Amino acid sequence: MTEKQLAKEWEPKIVAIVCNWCTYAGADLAGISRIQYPPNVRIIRVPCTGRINPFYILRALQEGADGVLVSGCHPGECHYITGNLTARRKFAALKSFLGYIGLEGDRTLFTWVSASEGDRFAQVIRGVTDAVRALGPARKLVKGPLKI
Amino acid sequence: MEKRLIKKETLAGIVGELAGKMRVCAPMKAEDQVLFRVLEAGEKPLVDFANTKNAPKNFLFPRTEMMMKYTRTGKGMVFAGEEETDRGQTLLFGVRPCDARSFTLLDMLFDQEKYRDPYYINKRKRTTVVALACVHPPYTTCFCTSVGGNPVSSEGVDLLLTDLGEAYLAEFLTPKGEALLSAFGGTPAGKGAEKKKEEIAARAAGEIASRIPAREIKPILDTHFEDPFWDTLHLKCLACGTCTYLCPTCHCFDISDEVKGNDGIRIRNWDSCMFPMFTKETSGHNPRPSQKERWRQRIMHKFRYYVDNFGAISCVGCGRCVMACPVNLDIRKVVADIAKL
Amino acid sequence: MENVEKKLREEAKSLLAEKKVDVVVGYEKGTLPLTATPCFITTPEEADRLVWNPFCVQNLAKFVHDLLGQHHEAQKRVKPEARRKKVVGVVARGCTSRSLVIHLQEKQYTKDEIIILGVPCGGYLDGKKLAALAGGEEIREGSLDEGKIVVKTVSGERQAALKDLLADNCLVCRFNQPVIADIRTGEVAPVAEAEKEYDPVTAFENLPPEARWAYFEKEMAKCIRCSACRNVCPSCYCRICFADQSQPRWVDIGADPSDTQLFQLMRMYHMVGRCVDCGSCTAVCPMGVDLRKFLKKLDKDAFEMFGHRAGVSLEEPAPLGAYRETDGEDFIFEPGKKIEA
Amino acid sequence: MQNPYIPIPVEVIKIVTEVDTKDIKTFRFAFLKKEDEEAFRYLPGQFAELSIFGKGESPIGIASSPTQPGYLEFTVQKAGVVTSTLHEMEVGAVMGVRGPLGNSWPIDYLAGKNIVIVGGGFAFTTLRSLINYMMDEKNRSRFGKITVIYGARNPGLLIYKDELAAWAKRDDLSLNVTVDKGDADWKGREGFVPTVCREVAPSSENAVTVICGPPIMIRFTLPVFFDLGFSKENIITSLEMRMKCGIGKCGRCNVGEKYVCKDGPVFSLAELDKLTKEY
Repeated sequence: MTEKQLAKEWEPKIVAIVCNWCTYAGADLAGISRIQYPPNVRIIRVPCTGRINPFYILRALQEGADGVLVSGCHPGECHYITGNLTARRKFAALKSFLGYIGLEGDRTLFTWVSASEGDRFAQVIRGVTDAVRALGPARKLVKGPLKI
Repeated sequence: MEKRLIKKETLAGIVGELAGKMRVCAPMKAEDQVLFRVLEAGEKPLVDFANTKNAPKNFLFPRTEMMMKYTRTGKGMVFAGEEETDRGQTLLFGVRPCDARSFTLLDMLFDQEKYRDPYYINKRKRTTVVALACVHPPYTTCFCTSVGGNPVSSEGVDLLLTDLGEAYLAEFLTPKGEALLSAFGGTPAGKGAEKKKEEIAARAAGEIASRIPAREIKPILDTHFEDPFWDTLHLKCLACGTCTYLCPTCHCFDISDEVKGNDGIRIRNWDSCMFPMFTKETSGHNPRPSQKERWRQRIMHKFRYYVDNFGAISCVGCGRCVMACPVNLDIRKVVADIAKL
Repeated sequence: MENVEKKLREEAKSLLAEKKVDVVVGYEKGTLPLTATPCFITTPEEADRLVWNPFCVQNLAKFVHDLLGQHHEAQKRVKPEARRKKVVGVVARGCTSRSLVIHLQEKQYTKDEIIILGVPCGGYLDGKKLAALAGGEEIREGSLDEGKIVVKTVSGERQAALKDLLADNCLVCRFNQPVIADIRTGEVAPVAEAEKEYDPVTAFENLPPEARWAYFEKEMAKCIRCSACRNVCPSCYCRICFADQSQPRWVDIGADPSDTQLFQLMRMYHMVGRCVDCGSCTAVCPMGVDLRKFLKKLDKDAFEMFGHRAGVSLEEPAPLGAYRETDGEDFIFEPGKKIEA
Repeated sequence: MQNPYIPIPVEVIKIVTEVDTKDIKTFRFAFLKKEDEEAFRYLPGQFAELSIFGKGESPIGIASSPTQPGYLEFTVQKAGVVTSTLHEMEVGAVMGVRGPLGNSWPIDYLAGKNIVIVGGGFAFTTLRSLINYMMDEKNRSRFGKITVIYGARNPGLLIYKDELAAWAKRDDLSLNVTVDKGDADWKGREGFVPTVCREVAPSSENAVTVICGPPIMIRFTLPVFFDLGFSKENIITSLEMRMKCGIGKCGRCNVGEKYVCKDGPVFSLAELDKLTKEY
């Protein structure tokens, strides 16, 4: 297969790390409501965005994710009161730092989706998939084939 | 043994030419450092330099080296093959005599009768060492003469080049060296050249500024395993691996696995006795629990155990660790202090 | 500076004589020209070894943390009634004092376990700039006299003004005096050009993303994973670093560049609001990786995003351990909104 | 050149959970290739690197005896990455074994002597190999009286329970099993291993003791054997150290100039006395 064909058939792989209480429920709602969204997202459920070690995001990129989405409760609505507020700082600094070393901004995305926002969840996934698709396959921080 | 004279200005060109025919590793400028690297065809190596920042052991015992491959099947991972060792001949140009000596020290360990290390030995067999003798010791921190070497030592060398002024005296010491005769060309060297080399050798040895009692401390180490000396020696040590990673004779390694998809490899990476994790057992117990024991291990290994096992000090006196230690924990001073115990 | 050094020795001497401290962590003359090295003084007589000059590079707070951490561990194995307090005296300039503040904020030890011998600081000599002055040759002798550095190498003598050889972080340092001190030993040192602190970061930010990535990739490719940067850093004190953990293994140590990139990225990211820009990591790196280029960005972000300067106030916790409801949200993805890199 | 780093492929054919806490299992492996089985010649006391691809290697003492052909057994406690993965494996899984490595219990030296075997807890594995080796009908006559003292913290932590029961019935072996603390069903002996050694008081006459167990047990057992008149040459033990290569190259397991992996793990106390105290 030529590179061109490969690129044509390429579909973005996106890892979404979402909190149990809001975004995961939001994704559920989107499902129950039969709202269509692209199948490019693999969801990992965590108790709270505050629990996410930023290394998860980097490792996902290293392992070949074309984009990583983190989503939790809207500020002020965290099940653990302030988990997402500390997370917000962590991710703000992380995103800025990754941008600084030259990683494309749309590779790492952060947002809030509440349990009642099934519609918004689908919208976010559509938006994220489009954004990552526009960037093409990830090249930076990606682990190459096993060789010395 | 064939001895030739090679015009000084032609040397870099000869090596550059060889780079088109085989894998040639040589000292090259890299930003503000001099490092060994593989030459592109026609690329001329440095011939006028002190010594490289990194030791050439990297070409026989790389920082990371593949040992074997495997693949995942329904039943688990299965062995898929050894590392392919045949990568053709390598010419290692511009090695200093101290670094060349390190190869003979590494041979003792990796080429032991009972367990021979195929990765090292295969690379060693395929590598021809072309050394540049030190007409003047490159650094004031050099102490090769204290550990059994000298500035024009030919141990571990296949072709030794000594700068006589207008020409290099080229001594083709081994069959591997002699294989380079036609490539290096030159004119037969006479007695005069040999005499000049001897003079240079004597002068260079005399110019070595650092002299340490490295050979004298073995009996002291034999009896001073428990000594208050070790209690404070290590205090400023950062437990980084700079000294061991730059050392031409340090050979400790770790084995680990890496997997991607259905493929996996087993690799070995440099490790360092300076790292806390080096000896930490799964249970959490660590027989060398603090930097004290780790420093003692480093000194004991180089100046006592290696002597016990192989009859040689595992140090070639290149001075890299002296210059690169971030906290100036100077091995020359440590050895001198031990001699006073 | 001479008066500072004299006063420092006197103060250290009396602290040790009066048994107010168990040890004073300071600097002494190194074994190489124009160097100083950390030292541990335990008796009044030894206090005369202490020096204070622009060759004092490393941030000594790291050693304070090590000493007290080990002491706390050892005390756990002692019966409660036999436990004793250890007091560490430390020679601290601005950045060192800020690291001590971070340790105190992060409850690594208490204020009564340290006595801070504050010294004014006009910056330290940058190893790379010094090497450049010497034309890459070994510095065989060196001197500092009236703000002038003179170095002697094999090919002759070269000189430069000290201020032209200071480390980049010192040139823009706003903390020429320690932020906290129990004893102050000197007058205010000249203030550097602090307003230019973030200029190189801004300049880098203005490069195209691909150029930034290329630079990051190039710098990380130099790293040999010796861990000197991590181990010298006063803010890096995790008992087991993520990079050393095996369950889970966060990052491999093999040949793939992404592993080293991730290791460095993550280590640096842990410095958000905790990096005091002491420059130790950059100074100790044996391969000359430009770590500061990246760390300074985190410093800038901590200040611009969260209004935090590392180690300035005992009350204010590190920014990633806190939050404000009004923290910025520009980075939050909204479908249809474009985010710039 | 034979590559000593390449593991031999084996298949898990049997798994026995040894203890109540379920964190110690005995794995039986069969060689996938007949020629590997023939080449794998070992003696009790040797170890091998269990090699799980993708995870790494772990040095484990061989628990089976060379007198039991056709398979290899290893008793493994779940602890690190490799052993945890191994514990999740099922019969039929393929993995690697690299060895045999290290020296062995000094069989020739033991021959013709009375043997006292002292084991504590899970460190009984290579002692079990030795017992089975000596008890084999072809070998039994080569050794004198065999006394075994084996202890664990509680009855649930005793390993090889079936074999212990079988040995108890033999009259050519004196078996003393003890637990630190028994439970309602325990009818055997209670007491620490050093105490039991003192009670059993084996004669030092033409005798060698082979001791393997946790450091604390060894520390308190040694004085008992000194009191019984055992010389340091006749007290033999096995050391443990973190290992990687297993062949004296990677540099971490040395005690003095000796490498535990290559020159050990079996040393007599007399030999250990000559080494630096770093274990």
